Amino acid sequence: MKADKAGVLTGSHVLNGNQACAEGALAAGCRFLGLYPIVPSIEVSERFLARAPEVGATFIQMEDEISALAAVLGASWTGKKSMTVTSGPGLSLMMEHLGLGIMLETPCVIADIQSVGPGLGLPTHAAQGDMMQARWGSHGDYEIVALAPSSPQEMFDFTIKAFNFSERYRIPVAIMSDAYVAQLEETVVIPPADQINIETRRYYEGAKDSYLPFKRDKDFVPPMVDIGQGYRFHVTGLTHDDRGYPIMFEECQEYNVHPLMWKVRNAVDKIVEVQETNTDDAEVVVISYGATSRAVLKAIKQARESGIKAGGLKLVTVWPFPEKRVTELAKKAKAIVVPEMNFGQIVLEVERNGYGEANIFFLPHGDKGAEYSEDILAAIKRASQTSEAKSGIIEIS
Amino acid sequence: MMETPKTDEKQEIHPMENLLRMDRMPHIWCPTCGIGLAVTAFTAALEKANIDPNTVSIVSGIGCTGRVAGYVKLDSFHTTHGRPIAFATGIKVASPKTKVVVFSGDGDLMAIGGNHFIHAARRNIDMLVVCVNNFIYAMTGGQVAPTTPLAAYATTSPYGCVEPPFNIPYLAESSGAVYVARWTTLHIRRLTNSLTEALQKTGFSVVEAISPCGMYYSRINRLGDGLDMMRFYHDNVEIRHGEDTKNLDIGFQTKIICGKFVDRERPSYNERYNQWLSEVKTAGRHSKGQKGSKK
Amino acid sequence: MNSIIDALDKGIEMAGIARKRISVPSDIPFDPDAVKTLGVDYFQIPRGRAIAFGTGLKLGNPDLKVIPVAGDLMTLGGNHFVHGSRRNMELLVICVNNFVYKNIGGKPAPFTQAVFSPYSTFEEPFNFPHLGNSCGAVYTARWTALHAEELAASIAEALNKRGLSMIEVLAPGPNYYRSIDGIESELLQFYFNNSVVKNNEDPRNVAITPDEKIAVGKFTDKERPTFIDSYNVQHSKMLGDKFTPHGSPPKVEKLGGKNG
Amino acid sequence: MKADPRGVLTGVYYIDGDVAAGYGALAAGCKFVAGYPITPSTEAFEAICHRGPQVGAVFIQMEDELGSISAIIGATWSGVKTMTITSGPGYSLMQECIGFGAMLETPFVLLNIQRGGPSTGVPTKTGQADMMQSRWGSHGDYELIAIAPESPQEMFDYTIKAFNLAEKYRCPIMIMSDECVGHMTEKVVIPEADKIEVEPRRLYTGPAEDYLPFKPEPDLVPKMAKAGDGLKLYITGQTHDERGYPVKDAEYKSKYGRRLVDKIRLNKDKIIELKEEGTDNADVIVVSYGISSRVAIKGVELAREKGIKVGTLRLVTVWPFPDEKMSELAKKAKAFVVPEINYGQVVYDVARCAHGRANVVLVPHGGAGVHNPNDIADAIEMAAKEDKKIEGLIEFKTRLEKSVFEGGFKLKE
Repeated sequence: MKADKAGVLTGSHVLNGNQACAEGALAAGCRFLGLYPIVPSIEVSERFLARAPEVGATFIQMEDEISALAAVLGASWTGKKSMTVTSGPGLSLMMEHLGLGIMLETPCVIADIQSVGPGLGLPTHAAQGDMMQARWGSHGDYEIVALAPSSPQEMFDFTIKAFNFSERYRIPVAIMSDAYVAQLEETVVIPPADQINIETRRYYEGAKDSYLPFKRDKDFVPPMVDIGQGYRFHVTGLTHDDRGYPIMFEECQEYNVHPLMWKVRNAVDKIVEVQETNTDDAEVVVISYGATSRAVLKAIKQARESGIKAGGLKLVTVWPFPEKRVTELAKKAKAIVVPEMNFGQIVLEVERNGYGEANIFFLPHGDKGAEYSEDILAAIKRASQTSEAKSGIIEIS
Repeated sequence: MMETPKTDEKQEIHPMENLLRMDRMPHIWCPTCGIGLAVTAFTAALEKANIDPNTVSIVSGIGCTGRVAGYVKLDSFHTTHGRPIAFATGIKVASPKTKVVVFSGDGDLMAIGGNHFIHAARRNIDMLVVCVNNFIYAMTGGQVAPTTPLAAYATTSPYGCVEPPFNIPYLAESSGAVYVARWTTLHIRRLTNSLTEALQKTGFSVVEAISPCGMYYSRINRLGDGLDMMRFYHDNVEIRHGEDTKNLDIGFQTKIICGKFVDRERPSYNERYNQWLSEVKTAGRHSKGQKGSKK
Repeated sequence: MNSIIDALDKGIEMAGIARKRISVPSDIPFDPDAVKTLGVDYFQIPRGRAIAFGTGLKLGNPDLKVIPVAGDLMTLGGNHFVHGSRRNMELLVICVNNFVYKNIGGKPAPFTQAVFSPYSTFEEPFNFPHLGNSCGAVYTARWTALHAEELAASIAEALNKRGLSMIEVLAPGPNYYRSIDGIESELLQFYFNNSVVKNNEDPRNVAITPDEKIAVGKFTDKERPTFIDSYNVQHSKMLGDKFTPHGSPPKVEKLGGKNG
Repeated sequence: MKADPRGVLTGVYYIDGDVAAGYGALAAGCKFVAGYPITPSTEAFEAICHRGPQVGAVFIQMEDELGSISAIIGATWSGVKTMTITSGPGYSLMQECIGFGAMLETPFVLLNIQRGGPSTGVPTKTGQADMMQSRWGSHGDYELIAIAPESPQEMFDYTIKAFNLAEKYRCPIMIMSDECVGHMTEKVVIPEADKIEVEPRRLYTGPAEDYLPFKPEPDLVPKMAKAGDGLKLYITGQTHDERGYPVKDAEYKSKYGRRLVDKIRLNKDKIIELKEEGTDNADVIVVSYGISSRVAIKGVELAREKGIKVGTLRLVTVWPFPDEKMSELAKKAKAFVVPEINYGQVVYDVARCAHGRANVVLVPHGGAGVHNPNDIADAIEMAAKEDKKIEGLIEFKTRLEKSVFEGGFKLKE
């Protein structure tokens, strides 16, 4: 389906990442924002609020992030595409309801503008320290789709993508941006509405009395209905059967929860997206995502100029992790460099999928935040010069 | 309005069958528990208030009363502990025509959900909150609740409760609720009437339904079974409509004052929102936000 | 140094409590120098958890005097506030109300175009003294940040109360949850000019409304057993000698200097 | 230092794991417990409510889990040892303050009795699906220690150990138990107080003016202080320098934030505790923790009966993860079999450290029950027979999965 014109501000605009995220949400058809203001994500809400009256979207500022996500889940069941936006501390508070969203299979989008943690950290500085949290932060087993934009344009594009994934698979989707991209002002081109593809909610169309809220289709995704249509369905966060009724024994747990993994794991090939630069002949591959991939592009160019065969793999979807592609590259390349604005998160996944085939160098959070192409260049040089095979992650201080 | 279910004449039909999930019966509540009575009162009120059940969403949290959503044949949500009001707020704001009911227990709404309770009351979100108060956390096995009377026993107050309980009507009124009533589950008709009134009201309405808990509260405190509790209510409840909410404290086995205490008008959240919407639309404030400006 | 910290400084001095006994958990970042001058232990904790954190401090060491300074209009921490009041935990809660009111006393406030108003402007804030009172706080008062003397006197008085005391301080600012340094003086002055002292007014009547002047003053001053009192009484009754009461009985200290 | 006899209930008991953990906490000198009832952890809190007032420990039932954890962090800074108790959903709520506790380098113990998830899941039955959450659940970078006991006796012993580790490394310690162990009733021997080693708090004793709350000792752990000692503490959850003052530049993140992870990573060898059996010449090594390691015993026995050389490695401390040990074993063994009550969590770290040298087989279980030992035995057999190196996790299809999805299974009404 094509996007609803009301929310699409077609044209070329200078926007920062946060504003682009709000525009992306509106273009994707998001009509409800549950929010609690937190630096550095406030501009998303501000933009959304300012545009809401003309688009016909609603919002509510709740008393905390816990209730913000709870309200988003409630709103999603009314048939409105819904999102919330936050930063690290807020994401931590949302963890319980992320689990509820998984269990109720409620489509929604959570935009996380990462800043330095833990605790209160440095609220205005960019970091990528919540990447593992998005995947593992809620209790119990779940799978999530997480996208990492690296520019305001991508904030716009990926937000639309996020809504599409969430509707397609009936899951909460995380946009893992950071304070750097969020504050960055660049030109964002918003295409006409008829050029934006929108995934519509997959509604149940059968008879009212035979509706089963969790009856899965072949992709393990159950079709949904809105409230107020006379289906009078029941959903629960407890382990449940197709009817949504709680049944608490081990067979039902298997029946209920295992498909929650499968609906993402089996669709990995459809979800995973990467962007590659010069990886065909690369000896050193730099794997990055989000803001760091900007500096990586620069470093790769410089490395090539100085004669090192460097290439880059940018993760568009960090979760699910592009396991196969990373393994392929590890086999071809001599070394992999992973720069991250944290002290080692996604690099662990790279190590796991590298199978000891290539040396793995990790470049942790540096002094310069996202702008550390020189450090990356140095890391590439060192990686290309190390000839002996080493096991484990080699950390560059 | 409601379809009459086609059945065999010989089969006995529950009078509330079209509002209850009969395929889930029997329910999990213990004998002598009062939650079932509160549900009966609610379904009766729903019929009495003449509301199309298809437009009603019911949200529950966790706990014994949290299971209500699973037994009522409406669009029903069983959510996380303490957050049904927040979840319901999302529904009401996104879909203003839906009638939202939150049906949960004292521990769920007043302890972990206290913040959402006071904030929803302040915002005056149009919803009916039915708080079944059994003075204890029963689902987890009898822990002290913020409603447990002073000196009453519970498993996490083995030497007697040391914290004074909430006066729920007073808290509801001070945070902005427009309709506040309290009944015990003995007062089934009055409870039904209050629920009917509250359903027809626009704004944040709170009905506290005091219920016996024969399995934990009465057992731990040696107060007899549910019937003894009902007798206690019969002998010790005083009905005082319009009583000042600050006089409604409940002590351990003391007099309980019931009645309708608050019935007032305040603009609801949706009304305020719509007013704001028309203001900004006329003022054209929204154009300001389109600049890519930073603070 | 801003006026709230100033008032705290004066209030502690007037209360005659050794400064080393005082802990201030807050979700508002204080300036390190200000804390040094205050001479207290300061904790900047996650948003909304000042009262819960203070509860732990107090129960861990009952000799401490704990002053949670709750910013953010107590949105996240509302639950801790109502439960702390109910328990009557011995805390002095300073509730910094940075709501930007559109109209006061029938007049429009000078600064309504908040960048991001704490609540979207169409919402109403709590009547905090009423809320606190209804849950059982033993002392409630409200001042604007410009009522320096009155605020300090209130702090001194409340510090010597046993139980949860609550002082609401109107300190409007465009900076939502960042710092209390960002007080918008023009707006604050407007609030100050449009306030009227109504000591001992029923807290029910002190909601801030568009048409009336802001009621400031002390609204509640009562006595109730604190959590620790009830805890000790109940457990002594049940356990007898097996139970050692928690904390020492309240003692009166001499007027102390800044560093106790 | 020896334990204070007041808190030690010396004797032989027949109690469940929850209660044993509660007694362990009191024996370790815990003086403040804030909790909130949540199945299946409530018994531990109840035990403390019952015994606490008799041994000088204070308890409070807070309004929610956010309140509980904030209160215990506060109480720790007032100078006492503290603990809170929860399960899955409560654990999710606590995440913000766990990171905060790590940032403040606050020693406290968090007992998580895991249950079936996600969301409300199966409250009364077991699960091990919060393991990754205990490592990654809060935002930002931090490291902490997680212990997985497998019996009520261990619940007692490792609760004491947890308190000791907390004081030693000034960091939050997670006891990642589960409903099975929590509700398992077994013999628990509580020794005399003078046989229990207790780590005292590393309190600063020098002059007040010189105190720097975050100045590291040689082992990277700073000395602790408490409120009310006139030290004019300035403690913030923001990124801070040695004085505790917030810093504004990103460079401090690498300078000061770094130590939070390094103090655990560099002391790893001293922290990690493993139980290893027959790994020297094993073809297949079963890696497990918590209740799964007890179930695995039977599976290993069955496999050994078939003549397969099986070794076992039990992770007593799951985090920090024994990277080097695992890599070493991967060089020797053909495969790892990892039974855990989730759909793959710790197995990812096993696979990571295997570096492609050994195959990794996951034996999943969704929760609400424990593994069928026959599944573990079959998985071991399958792994032993496989001579090729296989990329990616091998997920063993359990009997449960087959019966639910392939056996024409119908859920009961």
